[in-house]
Amino acid sequence: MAGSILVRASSDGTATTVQSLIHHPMDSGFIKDASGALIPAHYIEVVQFAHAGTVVLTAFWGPAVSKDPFTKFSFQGGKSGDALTVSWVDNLGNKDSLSTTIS
Amino acid sequence: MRRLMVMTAMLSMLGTAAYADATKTSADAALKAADARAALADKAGAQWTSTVALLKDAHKAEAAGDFATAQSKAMKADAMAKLSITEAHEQASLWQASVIH
Amino acid sequence: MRRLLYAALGLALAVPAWAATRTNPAADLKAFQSYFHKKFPQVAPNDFVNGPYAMDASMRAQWNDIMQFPPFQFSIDNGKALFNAAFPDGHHYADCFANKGIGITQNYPQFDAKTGKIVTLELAINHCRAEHGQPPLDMSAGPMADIEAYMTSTSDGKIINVKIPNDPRALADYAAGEQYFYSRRGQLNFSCASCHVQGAGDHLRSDVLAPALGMTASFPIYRSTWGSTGTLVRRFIECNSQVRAVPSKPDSDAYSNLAYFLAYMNNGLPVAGPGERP
Amino acid sequence: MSNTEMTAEAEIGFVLSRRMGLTGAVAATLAAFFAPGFKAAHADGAMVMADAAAYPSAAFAQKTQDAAVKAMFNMTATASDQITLDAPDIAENGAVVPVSVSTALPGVTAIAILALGNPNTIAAAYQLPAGTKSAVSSRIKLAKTTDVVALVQAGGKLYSVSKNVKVTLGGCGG
Repeated sequence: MAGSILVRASSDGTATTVQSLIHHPMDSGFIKDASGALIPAHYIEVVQFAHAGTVVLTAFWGPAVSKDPFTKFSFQGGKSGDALTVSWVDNLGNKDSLSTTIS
Repeated sequence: MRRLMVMTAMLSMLGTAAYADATKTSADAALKAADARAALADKAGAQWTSTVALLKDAHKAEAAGDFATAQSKAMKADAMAKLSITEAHEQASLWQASVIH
Repeated sequence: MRRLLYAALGLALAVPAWAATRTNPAADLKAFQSYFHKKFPQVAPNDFVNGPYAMDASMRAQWNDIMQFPPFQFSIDNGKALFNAAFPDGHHYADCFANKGIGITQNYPQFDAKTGKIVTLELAINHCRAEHGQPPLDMSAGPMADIEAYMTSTSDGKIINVKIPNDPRALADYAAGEQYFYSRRGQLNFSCASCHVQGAGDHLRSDVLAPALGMTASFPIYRSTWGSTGTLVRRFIECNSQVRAVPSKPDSDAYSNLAYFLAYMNNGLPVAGPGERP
Repeated sequence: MSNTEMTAEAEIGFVLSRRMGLTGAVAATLAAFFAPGFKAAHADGAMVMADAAAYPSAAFAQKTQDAAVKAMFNMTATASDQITLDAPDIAENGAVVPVSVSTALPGVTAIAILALGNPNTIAAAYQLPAGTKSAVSSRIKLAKTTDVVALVQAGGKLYSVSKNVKVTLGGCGG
């Protein structure tokens, strides 16, 4: 699942705004495929955003979060060039993480 | 055009008609006619998905030995294919009426 | 010799019997655009490329939210990687296109004077693949939509400029597209125009029917009902199915001609793709 | 509610306020000690990894608002006008409904989004460490027209606000 995370983090000097999009089907387990068989539930359970090693947001998701989930939040501090890490793990144990720098 | 819509509506009701006295021979004949008409509709680029679905059902019923259903669905498919061809023929000139001028 | 023949045919076109009665793209374009401008006086002309979002404030607000980080971004990124990857023979997609494929989608579809056929961007991409020994891509979604998303992103904002050369075959292709657009089909007896001209702006359940003007400017689109990015061909196939007509083949002349007609009707509008739709 | 009254369900689901900050700290420590590869890759410090063990699965399995709130927070919510729940009146598509929750309440530690008409009530829950602004935007699925509820845990108390979102089937809007 490499390359599943897109993230933009920008600092205005005092606070950092983070927007992220994660490529994931987020199958609810209630939808049938073309042949009528239920598509098994497959969704991200935990997402963590960390600024320079400190967690700034932990998200717990159920299957009701939309496909290719979007998240936006902001935190105090963070300056241009700081590291921002996003990592997720889904209900099947798949995981991915991405480290980027704040712009 | 309105005539076409009315006919389509009537057709939906016709679909429930049962052919209790259908035999393999009569069902086969109905299927053959419907297949041929559907091929014509295909050729005219005028096929309806509903015709295709009905034909598929008809063939399935035929294979299962349910000749009454096979015949009824084949006849409906045949009528729909006919309508779709009529639609295409009508539209060959009628389309110009809705062009923005 | 051929030139002479074309000149002769061109002359024939000038004869009112055929040309003036119907096929007059420039006049069609004017009538088409002014119809929508009159029907939706509140919509700024360039806003038509935003389809239903130009018609409904609440939808627009939700769209603005979504566009902060558009769901087609993955397609663009993937498409860029695909576009820049070399074929086994060392060539690239860029070698097949004017300006290396950057900022050119506003000029598609194009009329190919060699074959007399319309080449949509999807067909051009597959032609390029064939030239370099690669099998064609599915024209409706997946890698094709991704490559197109990337190419279109480099053309965002450029003014659509689809040309109909003075060639009877080009005019015939255009006319065939026009006929397809206005012809009713399927068990529901709907034409493209039923929904997107006469019905444009109306609600179908909660959805607002997009006006035909500007429609192709935002393709490829990420439709949340699809959950992925798809091409114009994918939408054609979907529309046909919705009126219960068996769709044409993705690479058919019918669809290329339809795309040609529709894109020509958008001349003068900016490219606004890739786009996002409900 | 006293500790002895805490149900097994609540313990499995865990109380967000108690675990606040702990998850990240534990994960960071683990990453630092057991995954030197990550550390090497990120000179600024340990890479924090999402921790599946922290997932409140019992809370997410609940089918009613009361049970879900109890499993997730082990407390009851009171309505508050201090929370802004930004969701459309009519969702253009039930599969993608933008929802934003923000509040001026001080000491916010968690925000949760509930969709009462969905098969499982909780859609998403967020832990907010100190320093993170009390505003989160997400996109959720709604199975049908329903009340969407935003919960905010602040200063050890739980507050809620709800909004009805209409959902109609999508069709031919492209």
